[in-house]
Amino acid sequence: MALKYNDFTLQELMAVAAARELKDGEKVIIGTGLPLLGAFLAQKTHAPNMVAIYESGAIDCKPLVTPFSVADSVLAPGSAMQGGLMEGLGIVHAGDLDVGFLGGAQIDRYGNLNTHVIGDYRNPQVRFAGSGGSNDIGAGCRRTIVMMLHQKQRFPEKVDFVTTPGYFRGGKERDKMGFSGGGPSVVVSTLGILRFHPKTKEMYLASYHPGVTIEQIKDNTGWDLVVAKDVKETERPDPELIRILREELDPTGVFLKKK
Amino acid sequence: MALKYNDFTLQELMAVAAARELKDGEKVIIGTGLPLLGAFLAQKTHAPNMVAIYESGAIDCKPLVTPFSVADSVLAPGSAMQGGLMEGLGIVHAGDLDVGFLGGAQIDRYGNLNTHVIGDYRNPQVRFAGSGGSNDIGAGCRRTIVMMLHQKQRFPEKVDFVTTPGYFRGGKERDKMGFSGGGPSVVVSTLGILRFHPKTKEMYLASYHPGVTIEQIKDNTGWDLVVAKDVKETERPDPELIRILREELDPTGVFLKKK
Amino acid sequence: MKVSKVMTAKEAVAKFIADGMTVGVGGFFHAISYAITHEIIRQQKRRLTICQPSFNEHADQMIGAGCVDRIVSSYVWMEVFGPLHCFRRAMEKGIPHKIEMEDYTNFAVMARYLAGSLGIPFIPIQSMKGSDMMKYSAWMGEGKAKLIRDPFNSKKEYVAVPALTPDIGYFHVQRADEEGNCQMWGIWGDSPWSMRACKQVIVSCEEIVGRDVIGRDPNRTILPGYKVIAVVPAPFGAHPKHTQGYYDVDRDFIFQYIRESRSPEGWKKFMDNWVYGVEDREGYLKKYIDTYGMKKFLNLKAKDISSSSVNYGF
Amino acid sequence: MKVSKVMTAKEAVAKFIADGMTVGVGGFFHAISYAITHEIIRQQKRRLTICQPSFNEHADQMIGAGCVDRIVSSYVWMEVFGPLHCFRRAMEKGIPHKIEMEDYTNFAVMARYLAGSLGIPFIPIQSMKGSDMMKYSAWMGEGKAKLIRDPFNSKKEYVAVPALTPDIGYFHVQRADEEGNCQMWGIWGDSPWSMRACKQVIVSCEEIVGRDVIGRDPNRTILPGYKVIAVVPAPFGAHPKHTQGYYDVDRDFIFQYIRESRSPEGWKKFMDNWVYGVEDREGYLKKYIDTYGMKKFLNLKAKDISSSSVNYGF
Repeated sequence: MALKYNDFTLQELMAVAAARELKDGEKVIIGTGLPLLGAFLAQKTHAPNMVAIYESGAIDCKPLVTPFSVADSVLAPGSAMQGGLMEGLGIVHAGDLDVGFLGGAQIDRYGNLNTHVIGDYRNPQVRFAGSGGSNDIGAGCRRTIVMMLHQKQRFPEKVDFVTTPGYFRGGKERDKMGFSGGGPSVVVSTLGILRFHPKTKEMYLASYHPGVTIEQIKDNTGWDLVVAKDVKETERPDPELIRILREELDPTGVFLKKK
Repeated sequence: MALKYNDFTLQELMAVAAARELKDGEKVIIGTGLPLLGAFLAQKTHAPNMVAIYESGAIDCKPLVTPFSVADSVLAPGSAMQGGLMEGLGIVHAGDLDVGFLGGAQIDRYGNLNTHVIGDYRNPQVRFAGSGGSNDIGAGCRRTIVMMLHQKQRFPEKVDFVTTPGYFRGGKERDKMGFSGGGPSVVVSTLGILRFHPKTKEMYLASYHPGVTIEQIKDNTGWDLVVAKDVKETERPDPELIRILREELDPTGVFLKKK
Repeated sequence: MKVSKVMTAKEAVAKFIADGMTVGVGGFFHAISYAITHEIIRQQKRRLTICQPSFNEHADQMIGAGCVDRIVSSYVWMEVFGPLHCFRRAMEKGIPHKIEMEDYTNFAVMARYLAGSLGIPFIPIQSMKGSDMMKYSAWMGEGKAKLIRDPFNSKKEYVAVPALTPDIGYFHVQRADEEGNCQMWGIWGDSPWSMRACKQVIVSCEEIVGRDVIGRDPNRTILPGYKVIAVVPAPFGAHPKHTQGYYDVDRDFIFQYIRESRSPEGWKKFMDNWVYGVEDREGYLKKYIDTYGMKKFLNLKAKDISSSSVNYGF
Repeated sequence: MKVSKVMTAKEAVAKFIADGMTVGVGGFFHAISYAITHEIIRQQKRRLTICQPSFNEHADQMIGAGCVDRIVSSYVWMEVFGPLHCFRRAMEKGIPHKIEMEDYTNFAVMARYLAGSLGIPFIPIQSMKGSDMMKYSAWMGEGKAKLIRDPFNSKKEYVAVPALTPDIGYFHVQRADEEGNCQMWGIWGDSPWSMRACKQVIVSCEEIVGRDVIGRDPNRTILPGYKVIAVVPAPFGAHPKHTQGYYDVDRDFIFQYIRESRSPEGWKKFMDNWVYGVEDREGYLKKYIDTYGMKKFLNLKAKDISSSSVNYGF
C-alpha cells in the first residue's frame, strides 16, 4: 500500500464511518455526496450484496460513473430496475428498506431534523429546500444515518421546524406514532459520531474524530451533550478504503475536494 | 354491393345496433364478442377517432387480428399504450371514459345488473363469475351499453343480486350516490332496444327487432314493460356494415356463428 | 454476484408454500403460472386463501383438487370460453368441499394490492358502492369493505378497502435473472402491484437471463429481485395461456378442459393426464407433444414482432 | 389517422395556459421541460399555482419572473448545486412578490397525484405525521392534510392527503406521436402519475415519431394521447437538464445560473440572455452554440447504450 493513503481528510473519515454503519445484504436508499460514497464504499468492501436504491426509482444501481445527482442519467443503465418516484419512495413507505441517509440544517437532542427554515416558518430568516424525500425516509426506513455539519446553531436543543421526526421529545414518543421506520441510529458529524440512548432516545457522543476534543464537541452542541462512558477516538480509516474512495469512487474529486 | 349482404343474423343486427350507439372521438372500454364487433364496426365507419380500450390496459388498440379475449396477445402490438389492470381500470375509475359495455345474467326494471348468482348469494342455485370489471365500468363510465339475452328469467322485476347498480329503484337514487358514471343508456337485447325514462329511470321499449312482436317482448320481460309511443322496428343494418362484420371483423366466424 | 435463487417448481413450492397460507396469484388471462399452479396441486397444499382480481382455470384446478378454502377475487370464469365447473360445484354444492369467496370488483382488488404494495392502510373507491357486494361478507366480516366519509368533503361517501398483503405470491414473466429481477411486457395484468404487495414472491419465467440483460433495459423490470425468493425456469410455463413474444393461447386445450371438467370424473381424468400423471413441466410438455404432435406445439410459438431498441446512454 | 396536436411551445402556452391556473410540472431533476417553462416566462403568465414533488431552477426562474403565487411541493432546491435564490428571495423577502407554499413530502405529493389520477378522493399515508408540516398550512387550510383513523384498525392514525388534479400539466419526454401518446425511459420522475392526474397535458419531446413507432413498444407509453392537448417538438428541450439517451446534464450551465442569480440584477441579466432575449428554443440553442462553441454542445450528447429489443409477437 502506498504511503499516500495513510492520510485522510475529514470528509473521507466521514464516508468511511458511514460505510461501517451498513451491513451486507441491506437495502439502502442513498442520496448524493458523502452518503453515496459511504454506501458504494461499503458495497465494494464488506457489503457486496447491499442493494443501492435512489428515490428517483433506480434500484440496485451499478453505475459506471459516480452519480452527481439522485436522478443522474448514469443510474439507469445497469440498474436492476428503473421506475420513477412512485417506485423509489413507494418501497420506502411500505417499510421495505433497511437504511436511509439523512442530513439537514438542524438536528436536535432527540434526532429531529429540520430542512425547512431558520426562524419563523411564516416569516423565515432563512428558507431551505423543504422535506423532499427526507420525511418519507425518516418515517419509512428501519433506521436512518444522519450526516451533519457540527456547529452550535445546527445542533440546537430544539429544531426551529420538525421536518423529519427523530424521537420527538424522547422516550416512547416515537413508538406511539406507529411508523414503519425505527428512527435515527447514528449521527456522523464533522466532529464525531453520536448515537441515541436506547431508553431516553437522547443523543450522546460515542466517539470524537482524530484531532477533535470532547470539549470542542460539547461547545458546538446546543445542549448539555451526554458523553458515553466508553467514548473513544473514531476509528481511523484503513488506507485501502481511502484508496478506493479516491481512486475508484471519486477520481475527479467531485465530492471529496482535493486537498 | 353483392346481394349476399342483404340478409343478416340477430347477432349481426345487435352488433350494428351497438355500433350506432357510439359517437366519433369517444373513449370506449370494450369486452369480447358482440361489444367488440360493435365497437370496431363503429371505428371502421362513422367513428374513426374512437379510442378502443380494454381493462387489461391496452389503450387505442389497432389489432391486426380480431381479439378473442380482453387479454389477447394481439392487443399489445400496435396499441398506443399497454399497461396492466391499473392502467385499464384506473382511467375508468377516474371517470375518463365515455362508454362501457356490460352484460349479465339478469337485468331489472331500473337497469341493475346481476353477474353473481341466481338464488340466494350464500347458497346459490347458480353461481356466476362475479363482477370482474363490470361494477367498476358501471360506476365509472359516463354511460354504459348493456347487451342481453332477452328471456323472462333474465329480465326480472328485481335482480337476485345487484352486482352493477343501474338506477337502483329509479328516480334520483343513482344521482345521490355520486358516481362519476351516469348509468346505462341503452339495452340492446336479442329482442329489441330498450332505453331509460329520463325522470323515472324505468326501462322502456324503444324498438323491436325485425320479426319480433311487441307482445313477444312483453312476454319475455318480468314486469309490465312500458312501450314508447313512437316504438318502431329496429333499423335494419346497411348491407355494407354486414359485409364489414363478416369479411373484415370476424372472417373466421368466431363470434358470429356461421349460419 | 448475489446468491442465485434458481430452483425447480417442486423445490420452490415445497420450501415456500405452506398449508393455510394466503397466496397472491399474478397475471390477467395472460401469463398465468401453470408451472407453479400444477406443482401446488401435485403437492396437495391445503386450506389456501388465493387472491387475484380475475381467476381462470388455474383457480378451478386448485379448487377441484381441494387446495383452496377461500378466494379473494372479483371473477372466477373463463370469459367466452365458458364457466368453470369446479368453482361452480364448490360454490353451489360444496364439492369437493365448501369454499368461501370475498367478492370484490377488479379495481377493488387492485386498490387493495396498491395499498398493500405502498404501505397504505386502505384506499377509498367509488366501485362497489350501493352494490350487494357491500351487503355480504364471507370470513372478513366488517374487515371486507367499509363505507366512509371523505374527510375533505363530508357530503361524499366512498368504499374503503383494506390493504392486501399475501404471505406469498407467484407469477409468470418472460425473463428474470438469478437474483429475481423480473421483466415483463405485453399485458402486465394485476402486476406489478399485486406482486409488490406480497411479502415474498416465487417467479416462473420463460428464460433466465444475465443481470446485464436486465440492466440493459431497467424500465422493463416490474418487480425488484429483493422481493423474490425463488426463480423457476419454466419455458411454456403459462400454457395453455399465452406469454407475449413466446407463444399464443391454446384455445383448443382450454375448451377441452372446460368440456372434460363438466363432471368430477371427467375433471379427474383430465387432471390425471395433465397434472397428477406428469412429474414436472418438462413431462407436461413432452406429453403435450406426444398427444397433439410437434406441429401443433410449434404452431403456438409467437411470430417475431420486434419492439426495436431505445438508447439509455448518458 | 387522428388530428395532429403538434404545435410550437409559443402556441401551446398561449392557447392552453391561462393566468391563475394550477399547473402540474413533470419530471424529477431529469427531463424537465425548459422549452415550456421559458415560454411561460416569456408570455408573462401570472398567479400560477405550480405543483411538483421536487422543483429545481425551472421553478426558481418562474418565481423570479413573477409568474408564481403558490407552490405545492416538497422541495425547491438544486441538490448539491446549491440553493435557488429567487425562491429564497420570494419566501424570505417577498421579492418580486410574496409567494405561498404548501409543504408536503415527495411521497405525499405523489400520493396526491396517484389519488388524482385514479379518481380516488384521498390517500392515507404515514409520512408527515407528527411533523410541523401538519401544523402549518398556507392557503389550503384544513384541506391540506388531515389526521384520520384507519377504519379497519381504530388504534392507527394516518395522514390523509387529498387528490391533486391540476388544470393543466406539462412535461418532457423522449418521444411522442402526433396524437400525443408519450413514451419515456430512464428516470420517470413523478410521471406517469402526475401527468395522468392533470386534466390536460402539454408535452414537449425530443422527437415526434409515427404512431407505428409507439405501437411497436406500447409498454413504454406512460401517458395516453387522449390526455394530451399539445405536442411540442423540442430537441434539447430539457437543457440544462438531461434526457436519457439524448444528452447529459449541463453542470456548468446550472452552476452559472445559481451563481448569477445571487442578486436580482444578476438573475435579470441571465434571463435577458437566455430567456427574454431569445425568440424560442431554436434561438436558445443557437445562442448556446454561439456562446460556448459547438464542441461543448456536442459533448452533451449521449453515448449509445442500446436497450436491445424484445418480441411482442403472438
